[in-house]
This record gives sequence, structure tokens and C-alpha cells, in this order.
Amino acid sequence: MSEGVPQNAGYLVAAYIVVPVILLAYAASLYRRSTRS
Amino acid sequence: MRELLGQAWTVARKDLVLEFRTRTALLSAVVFTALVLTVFNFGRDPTAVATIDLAPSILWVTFTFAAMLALNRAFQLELENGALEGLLVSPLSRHSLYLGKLLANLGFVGVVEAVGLPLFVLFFNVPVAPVLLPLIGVIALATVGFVSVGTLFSAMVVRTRFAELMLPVLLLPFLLLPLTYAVQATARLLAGRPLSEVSGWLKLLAAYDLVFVTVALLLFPHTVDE
Amino acid sequence: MSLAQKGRRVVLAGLVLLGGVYVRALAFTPVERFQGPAQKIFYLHVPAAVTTELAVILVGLASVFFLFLKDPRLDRFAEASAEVGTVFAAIVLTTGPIWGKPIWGTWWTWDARLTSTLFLFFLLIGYHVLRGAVTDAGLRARYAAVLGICAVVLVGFIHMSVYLFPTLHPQPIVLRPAKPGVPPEMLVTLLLSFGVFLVLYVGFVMQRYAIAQQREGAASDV
Amino acid sequence: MLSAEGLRHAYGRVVALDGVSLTLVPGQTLAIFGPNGAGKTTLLKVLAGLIRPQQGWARIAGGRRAIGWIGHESHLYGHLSVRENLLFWAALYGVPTTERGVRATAVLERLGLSDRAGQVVWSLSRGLMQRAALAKALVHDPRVLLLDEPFTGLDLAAAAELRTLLGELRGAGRVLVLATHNVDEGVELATDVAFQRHGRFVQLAPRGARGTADIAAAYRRAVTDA
Repeated sequence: MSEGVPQNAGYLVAAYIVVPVILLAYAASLYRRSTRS
Repeated sequence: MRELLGQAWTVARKDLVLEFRTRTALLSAVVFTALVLTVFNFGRDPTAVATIDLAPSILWVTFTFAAMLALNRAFQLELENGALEGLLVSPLSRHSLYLGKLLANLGFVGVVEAVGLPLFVLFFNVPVAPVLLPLIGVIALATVGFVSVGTLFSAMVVRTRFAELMLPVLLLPFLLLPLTYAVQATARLLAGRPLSEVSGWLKLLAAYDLVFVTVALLLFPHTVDE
Repeated sequence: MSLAQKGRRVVLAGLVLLGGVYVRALAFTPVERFQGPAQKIFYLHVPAAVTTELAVILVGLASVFFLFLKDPRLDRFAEASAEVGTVFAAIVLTTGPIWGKPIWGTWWTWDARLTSTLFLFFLLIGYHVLRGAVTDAGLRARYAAVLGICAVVLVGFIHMSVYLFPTLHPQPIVLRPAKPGVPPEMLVTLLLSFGVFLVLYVGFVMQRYAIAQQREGAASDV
Repeated sequence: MLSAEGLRHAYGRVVALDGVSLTLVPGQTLAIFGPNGAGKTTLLKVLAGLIRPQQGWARIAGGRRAIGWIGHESHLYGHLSVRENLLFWAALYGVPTTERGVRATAVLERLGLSDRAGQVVWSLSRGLMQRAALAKALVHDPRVLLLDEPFTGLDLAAAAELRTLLGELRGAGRVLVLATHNVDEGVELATDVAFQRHGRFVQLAPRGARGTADIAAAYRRAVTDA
């Protein structure tokens, strides 16, 4: 990478993990609610 | 139009007569206001922050909580002996009912603020005399904003569980905007800035009032009719 | 195939497509020179924010029509859209600070956009709390519709006041990445991601709608 | 005077009104008998304009102003005096300012409440409270009286008193609609009798010369057979 580009890929990784975690958690919650009852 | 306002006034007058006759709610709200102002006095470090910088926030946070307390009981008294049902079978228009409740709430909150403002001046030694009129204008506009949505929500909340907790949760997001405007306007007034710097905030407050009184007026019938 | 099953498939497809967006965003989209890799958070953050707003606007529209038509399907849709909107708002509110820390140097600022998303989040939470506190189905639907409309008006008012009175509001000190001048590769990635979020929204709403339907059936069979 | 056609209303899958039609002219008193949950209250609320029916229409000559509603609740504000309550409701029903006092005095006298006029409502005994509630319902001289289980919770003496009063009211060009689950109550007042079940009028007929026992037997048959 050229000089001057900030090295902050850690934040990128964190965000890219958090998003699918939230989505999957919600999908699981929906699944549980619709199959219960 | 005349009948609309006439009926609204009939409802409002009845509410205010009831409020002043029982006094419990009004007195509690006034004492509550005084207490919150006292809490603010102890909840700050006077050596770190100048009172004048904190004053607008103190005033408006106090008034916001006082308005919330007042609004909680707005429809409570219509539940007694099923009076609300009586209002709904009567020829009273739903718009008049909303306007009447709005007026009564404005009266109630207005009284609380009329006591709260001098206490605020006394406790925090804020020089309001030179800007008293514009300040009252700010208070009036912001109060209409608080009460417009508040009246609508209090009509819904009385028929839910945990009504006392529900109203703040629903209402606070709607109060934050007029609160912001009022704080900004008050800060400029107290700092002795020219009125032209305040007029923008006043316009925003007025716009907020206009929008939400209209919306609440249109939506209110749906909260009481099936 | 039931609505819930269809919804699950749509979500599954959405998640697979999201994987595609990851590949494109990480490997085939250039790194922004001033913000570095963290700028790529925007490919998730902005679409989630737009979808949240869309979800809330649809709640408002469904609410308006519900009050006129009294069609329970509109109420179910509003409930579903509000819940999915809450989830997307949660994504916006988590990715926002993760981006803000390296770029602004702070987790949270009261930037106009972040603040308005926080408003949305509070309003949506209030919406669910209200729904949970009313036992009568007819009353619940009407109350929710009233609150839904008020919420949309408030959000609209916030946006309007930001644009009409720009001098009064604290302007965000943000470099706005989605402004014209963005390289086309970035724009395409952003639009693709937005499409994927829409697919996810549709799939989630279908499932949530099916749950509402199921509950109503259970309630009225008693 | 009062007519309704093809009323249909359902709460979810529970049908409260299923094709109800009726027409009443002054002088008629309709008694609607039906078990709890038959949709009687929904019918009265539709007639009173509280609920917009999903299908069909209901009309009362003179609109809401012509309706007197007597339900389980008094609609009286506890902290207002009996007379203040009457004046408030008279105002809502559009009684001209100059006539309100006269109307209130007349109705108080008729119900034997003249010496209680200045007393606040919450201090009244149950029996007097019931009479005050009637005074409230009658203060605007309604042409149509809708009564929803008015005998519930009354002791024998109060029920007899109410029956006498309703007997007096039913002439003089008024229409009375009385809904109750108890056939013995108020049947002798009725000129017409309807049995309601699952939102439907099983039978709607002039009472003719049939006695109470006869009607009670017919009711039991109609409600169990259908």
C-alpha cells in the first residue's frame, strides 16, 4: 500500500463480522418463533 | 368552527375546575418541579461550570419532566365512572375533545412553569428580567410542542398496561426536538445575544407546533373511536 | 410452500449474495486513500441505514392506509416492517461507531445522521413496547398506526430541519463517501450491497408477517 | 326515528353483528335479550355511532344529540357537584346556555335529587348515584334512549324505581332500546321483543299480548335451538 493510507483493517474486520452475526441471530430468532407453537 | 372551539372550551374548563378543586396533581407537579431544580443544584459542581452555561439545560430538563408528569394524568380523570364513554356518545366532536384536552394540559403545565420559572431565577440567580418577554415566548412555543403530542399519546397510554412508564418511553423522542430548540434559544437569550439570533429557533419551534398540533388533531379520533 | 418457508429461502439467498458483496468489497473495490480499509464499512453501513429509513417510511404508509381501510394485513405488515427496521437500525448503530473510531477518532459523535438513526431506533423500540402493552387486537393496531405515523412525521421533520436550517444544526464533519466523485467501482459495490439488504428486508418481513398471521390465528381460535 | 340495515361487524373471527336490521318509530320500546357475548353492546354502540359497522348502516333522527345513553357507568365526575355535572353534559349536548339551568333543575326535581344538587358526586350513596346517572342521561331531553344492561348491580327497589321511570319516559314520542341478558328485567316495558344470538336476531316481533313467562319460554327455545 502507498504511504499515507491509514492501517485500520481491524475495524473493517470487526464490522464485517458484526453484521452477519446480527443478521444470523435475527434469522434464528424468526425461525424459533415460527416453529414454536 | 365556533362550535368546535366552544365545545373544546367546555371540556377544558371542566378539566381545569376539576384540577384546581382536587389540587393534588397540581401541587405534586409544582413540588416536583421545585425538587428537580434543587436536585440540579446539588448535581453540579459550581466551581467547575458557570451557572449561566448550565442554566438553559436545567430549566428545560425540569420543564420536560414536569410536562411529562402532567400529561400522564390528562386522560386519567376521564376514566372515572367511564366518563370517556359518555364524552364519546355525546355530540362532542373528537377534534373538540382533543383541543379541549390540549387547552387543559396547556393550562396545567403553564401553571407549573409559572411557579417553576421564578424558582429557577431564585435558585440559580439568573438574570432573566431583561429578556423576560422573549423567554416567555420560547416557553409558550415549546410547551405547545410538548403538549400537542403528549395529549395524543396520553389518550392512548391510559388504556395500556404500565401507563406511567409507557408515556415517557413513547413521548421523550418527540420532546427532544423542541427541547433542543428551546435550550438553544434560551441560551442565546440569557447570554444577551440579539433577538435576530434567536428567531431561527423560534421559527423551528413554531413549525414543530404547527406540524404536530395538526397531525395530532387528525390522528386523535382514531385513538378513541373503533 | 408457506410464507415463512419462502421468506427463509429469500433470506438464505440474501445471505449468500451478501457473501458475494463481501468478496467484491474486499477484493475488487479499491481502498480509499485517506480513510484506509475502514472506509469499506460503508458498504454495509449506508445500505443498512437506507433500508432502515425505507422500513420506517413503509411502516408510516401502511399505518396511514390502515387507519382508512382497517385491513389487518396492513397492520401485520407494519409490525413486521418495524421489527426488521429495528434490526437494521441496530446494524447502523454498531457499524457507525466502528467506522467512527478510526476515522473521527471517537466512537460516538452527535452527527446529524447518526443521531437521526438513534431517534429511529428509540421510536421503533417505543413502537414495539406499545404493541406489547395493549391486549385488545383492534386497539393495538390503531394505537400502533397512530404512533407509526407520528414517528414518520418526526423523522421527516428532523430531515427537513437539517436541510432547511443548515446553519443552525451542527454539520457533520464527515467526508461524505457517497457523494458524486466517488469512483464507479465503489458506487457499484454500494448499490449491489443495497440490493442485497433489500432482499434481506423482504425475506425477513415475509417471515415476520407469517408469525403475526400465525399468532392471530392462535388467538382467535381460542 | 331509528333505523338500521344489514349491520355486520366482527372482531377478528368473532362475529358480533351478522346482518341485523331494525326500524323503530316513536312510542316503540324494543327489548333485546341475549346471552353475554351475543353482540348486544356492539349493536347499541353502532346505533350510538361509537362503532362504525363494517357493513350496513344505522341512523338516528337528530344524530348523537338525540341519544340518551344509560349503561353500567354513570359518566359523572366525582369532584363536581351533581348540578355541575348536569350543566357540563347539557353544554356538551348543545342545550342553549339560558336553558341549561332550567333543564338541570327540572330533571333533578323529577328524580328527587333537588336537595342533593350541590353535593359532590363521590359522596353520594349508590342509589343516589344511579339516579344522578339517569339525570345525566336525561338532561338534554333525548328522543332515543339506549340502555345497556341498566339493571345490573341494582337492588330490587332501585330496579323497580328505574322501571317506573322508564315506563313514564317511553310514551311522549320517545324510542327506547333496552339490551339485557335477563328476560325478567324490563320485559313489561317492551312493545317489541328481539332475541339475539351470535350477532343475529333470531326473532324480532311485536310483543303482542304475550306475558313474561311466555316470552321467557320463547327466548329459551330460540336461543337453544338456533
